[in-house]
Amino acid sequence: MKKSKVLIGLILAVALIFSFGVSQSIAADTIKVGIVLPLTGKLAKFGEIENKSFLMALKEINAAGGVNGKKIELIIEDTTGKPDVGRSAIEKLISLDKVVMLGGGYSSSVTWATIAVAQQNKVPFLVNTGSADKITEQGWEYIFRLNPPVSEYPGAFASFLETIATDVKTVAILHENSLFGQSGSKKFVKRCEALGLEVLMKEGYEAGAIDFKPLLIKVKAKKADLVYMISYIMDASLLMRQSKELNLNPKLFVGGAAGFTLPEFKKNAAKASNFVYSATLWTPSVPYPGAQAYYDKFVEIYNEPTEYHGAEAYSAMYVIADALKRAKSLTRKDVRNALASTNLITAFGPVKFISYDKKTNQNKLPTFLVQWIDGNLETVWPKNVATKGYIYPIPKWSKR
Amino acid sequence: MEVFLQTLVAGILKGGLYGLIGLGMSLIMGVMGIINLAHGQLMMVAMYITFVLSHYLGIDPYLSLFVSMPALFLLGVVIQKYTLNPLMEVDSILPENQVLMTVGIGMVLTEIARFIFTSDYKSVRTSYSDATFFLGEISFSIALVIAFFIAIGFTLFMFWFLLKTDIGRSIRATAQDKDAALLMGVNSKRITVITFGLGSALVAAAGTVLMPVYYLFPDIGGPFTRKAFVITILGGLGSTVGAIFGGLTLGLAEAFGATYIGMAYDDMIGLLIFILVLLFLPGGFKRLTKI
Amino acid sequence: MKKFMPLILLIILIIFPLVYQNAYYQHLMILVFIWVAIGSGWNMIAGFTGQVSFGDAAFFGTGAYTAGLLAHHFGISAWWGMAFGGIMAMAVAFPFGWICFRLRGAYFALASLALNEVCRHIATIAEPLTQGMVGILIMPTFVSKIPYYYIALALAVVSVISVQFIMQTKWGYYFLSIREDQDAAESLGIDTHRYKMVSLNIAAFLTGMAGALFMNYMGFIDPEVVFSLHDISIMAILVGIVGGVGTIYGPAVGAFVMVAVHEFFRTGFFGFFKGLAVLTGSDFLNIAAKYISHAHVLGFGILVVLVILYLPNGIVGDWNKLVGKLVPFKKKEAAT
Amino acid sequence: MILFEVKNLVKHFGGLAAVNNVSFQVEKGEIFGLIGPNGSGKTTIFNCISSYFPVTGGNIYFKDQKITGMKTNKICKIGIGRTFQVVKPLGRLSVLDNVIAAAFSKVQTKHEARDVAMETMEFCGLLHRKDVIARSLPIGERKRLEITRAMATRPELLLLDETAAGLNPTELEGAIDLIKRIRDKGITIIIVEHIMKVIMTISDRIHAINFGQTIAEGVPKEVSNNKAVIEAYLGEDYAQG
Repeated sequence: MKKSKVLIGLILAVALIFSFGVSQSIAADTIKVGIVLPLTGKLAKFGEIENKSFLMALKEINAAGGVNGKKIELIIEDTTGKPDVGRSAIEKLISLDKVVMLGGGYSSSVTWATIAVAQQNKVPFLVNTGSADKITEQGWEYIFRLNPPVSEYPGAFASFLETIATDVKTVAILHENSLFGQSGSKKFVKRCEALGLEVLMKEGYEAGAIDFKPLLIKVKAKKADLVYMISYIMDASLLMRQSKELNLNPKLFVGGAAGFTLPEFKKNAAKASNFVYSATLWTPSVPYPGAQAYYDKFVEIYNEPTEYHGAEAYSAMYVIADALKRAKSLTRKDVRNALASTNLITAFGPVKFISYDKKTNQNKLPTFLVQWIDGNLETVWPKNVATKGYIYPIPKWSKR
Repeated sequence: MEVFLQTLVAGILKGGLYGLIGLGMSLIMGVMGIINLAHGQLMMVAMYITFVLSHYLGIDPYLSLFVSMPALFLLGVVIQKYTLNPLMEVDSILPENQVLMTVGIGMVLTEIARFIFTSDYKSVRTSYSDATFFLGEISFSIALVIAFFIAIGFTLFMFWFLLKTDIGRSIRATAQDKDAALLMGVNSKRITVITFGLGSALVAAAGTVLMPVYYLFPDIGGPFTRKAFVITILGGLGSTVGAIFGGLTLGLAEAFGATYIGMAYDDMIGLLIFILVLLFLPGGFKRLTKI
Repeated sequence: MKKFMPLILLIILIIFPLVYQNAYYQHLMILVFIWVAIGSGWNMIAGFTGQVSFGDAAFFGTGAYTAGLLAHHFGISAWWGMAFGGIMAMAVAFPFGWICFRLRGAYFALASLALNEVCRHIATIAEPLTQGMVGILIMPTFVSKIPYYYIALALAVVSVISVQFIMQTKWGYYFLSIREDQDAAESLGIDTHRYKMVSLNIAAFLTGMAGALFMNYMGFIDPEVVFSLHDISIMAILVGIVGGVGTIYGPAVGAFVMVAVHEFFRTGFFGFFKGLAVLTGSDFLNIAAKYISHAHVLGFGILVVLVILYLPNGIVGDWNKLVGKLVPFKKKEAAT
Repeated sequence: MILFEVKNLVKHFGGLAAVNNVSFQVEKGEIFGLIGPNGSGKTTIFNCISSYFPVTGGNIYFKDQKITGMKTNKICKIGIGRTFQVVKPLGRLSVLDNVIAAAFSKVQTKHEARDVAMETMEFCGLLHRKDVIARSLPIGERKRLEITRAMATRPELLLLDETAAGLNPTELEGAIDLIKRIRDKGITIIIVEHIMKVIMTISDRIHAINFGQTIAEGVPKEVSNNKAVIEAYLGEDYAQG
């Protein structure tokens, strides 16, 4: 008796789920696009910025008449920042919501896990943030990427090293043990080798450490000219603060994107953030039409600052709309073909999916080098877009 | 040499703080025989209290000890009284129900924090946050030095408290033998409630003094819970002196491990020490010191 | 009736994907089946043998990585991982159990938690072997969900049946004796250390197989996914206790409930509230929908607290108690 | 024939000697009583025999084989069964399952184990309670379950630890009867008991200890008249008077 009741309960519950599923289809005459983002969990902060940017762009597009008279409907699913949950979300979007294309992804690991499903089901997926190189190295024809891969992040910085900071000979690389940190640091080692720099140490750490001093003492003892760090906001702040405490004085402190360009970094590292360089993909001051406008509008609507993730999402929405507009029909295949022939200028830069090296359907964009100068994040390299002159070498802590 | 000394200093300063974190756990484990897997989360709550006081009312973190500790004491009392004690009467197959309950409580606390404060990082900036002084070439973070001495102070206070006060003696009696303590007229339920409160207050102190040098987000508790139980096992259940030695050992092991093996092994070193101690020195340092 | 219920349910589950061809629900059911296997394993060591493990992810991850690494390094089909994954998980469980079963109760729980974390760190740091946090991606063998569905169903059925079978044998009696009283068990001639090992290894094998299947199905793993303390180890415990500690069908019920609850919260009850908000145009409902989806882990936490307080033996174990409390609901259920 | 022997057994807890140099021999087929006031070390001797903790000194022999330090479960396997003073039923299992678990120590299949269990329960008079959950049994039957379980392991030597304590007069009669019937099956018994009536009526020989040391040994009559024993139990005044 006992077991049978359990089983009846089970069956009823199954029935309940289906009834929910069915009641869910409240579709009108819209074009459905699925977006996966981390809206809860550890990455929610950036997921939220992207979410808002997507919605902002969507509103603009639909207000301007949508796509060939039809409105776009975004179905945004939460991945909680976890690949397996992301996979559940993408399955739902593809088979339940029957979206015509996909976007978002945010972190590399979630993106990585979800694009495989998209490719297998032949649903076009526009990646806008996931930066692991291999995402576009699989030869998957349904996967497109708007942002440059992590190996190209320090592009501008490399040219800075070649032309300005020529006396930098030795490098210490510190990175968090995340996908971004581990793959970014490996690529940077290769780049250093190509530039003829000696890598004295490369060490990972588990995000969330209280005390980086043991690590920094080693850097100090090895007297590296350049300290290159791939860290998230708070680790980045602690690294800089403790470098100051230890009186660690390399010629250059450089962050490999991630946490070093965010306002929180400045707030937390305070004085220790001054003169720190960072590679970045985008700042409001980049020379693309609409970049500054996007930033201003975002601040106006949401009353909070945005950053490059938001610009990526905002531009991705325009790329999506553009592809849908040009697609011969609203089938996944035609949308894919339309996406492949994209040639659009967005707030994040020109978008054109090309193949080079091992990569396919990859948008190639220049990167920038920024520096915190007296509390402002200034673009300092390449020279033609610089908002302020670079300060090199970084002054010693004792002389500030 | 500089590397060695600086590592030593880093290890000792961090170790003092760890000792304070472990002290509360040690009391709770000693008296109730359960592992409190919400320990780090309680610390997180205290850190948010400190953050709120500092951010909205401009109260110095060290002053907010006077708020965060009583608040966490109350929270601990409520948790023990309304969620853990009732379990003593619930019949269940798993004896570890109380431990599982603390896991649930930890999740609830974390998520409530996320609800209120979102996942954003928060921190408290003070004038002394990154102030340092130098002895020779070796740098000392002032905030960590203060934290270290506060930790030592609390340890000494707890030592005195357990040895000399009635409640302290009851706690020790309960820790040694619950049934015997009951026979001698100790109200063991009341003692468990007080102990959980004290343990929470102590970890609140740790969280508060850490705030000026660290940062805060809802998921911060987990790693500290892990550190706390490693320290407790190292030091021996219910042992105040053991907790401080356990904390120092872990702090030093982590620091030297980070310097001479690699920062990535930071956490693993602690866990390996933990397993080794469980196996080869069950009872921890308490067995060596007998206090 | 009672005797045939599992059989009827099995038949329903077998025809389900043929009748209802929706990849999303098939996906959810596959997750349920994987959790049935993990839950059964956990229930073996914790529910039946009384040794609560907080480190199931260690076995799950080992299984998953075995499958992934075979495919990644040797180009062997990851399906071999189904066999080797279980064995490798046992290879982790064996020395661990041998050393740590000297510890009793809560100490063993702590040690298993430590094992979980150590495994995760190793997988993160040993980049040349495991790719670190970059993770391992393999292309799933099948596009359709149906093969996975049946493989996962088979794994779930095998787990439940093997647990049921084992519990009828000498081993089963010995496990229960150890759970009830270790001293008494020893005095009855039971080598408690050895049989705890047996139980742990069975659990590890089932969990490892589930891990290997997860790798094959998901196509992607990284250390934080498969060695996750919260998402695997604690979830395994939840599946066990929500369903019913020390019951044969408990993990099956628990797996179903937990996956359903998880998905309910994640999607805001499948967009139910959002849909309502759109239909009624109510801002309040919109905000409520947002909060509900944000509160899914909170919901989990509260569920744990409530289950431990009021249903300490889970849905199956405390079924009569549960029904007693919900009498009006029960009548309605009978009517439908 | 000597079945079992304890030689110079010593057990210290911390600095305290709980058992100090106790020696005795048990003949096959006899009921051997072990008496002494509270805390005199009787249960400690049992725990040393079944190896719940290591002995500090001395040796234990069973069938001329040294069993000192052998694992507890092994000791059961070679044929020494025991009961606990504080009963340890497998609480959530039925009486039948309790006994089946024990029966598995000598047989392998469930079928055989069940047969052994049923047989043993019948012998011990617990068959009518077979489907009851063990922890809901009253104390008298719990004590009986202890014996039944020990018997199901098919021992040659049975250690009974205060099996009569807490029983009412009828149950007491039953217990005495059961112990005798077990002896009649050819099983040697060492019994620790507080109730003099029980031990005096059923024991063939009695060994008395106090403060962990032997004070007397002999047939019941001798021991009950022994001055040291009376002193130990009733105090010095009584002995002199």
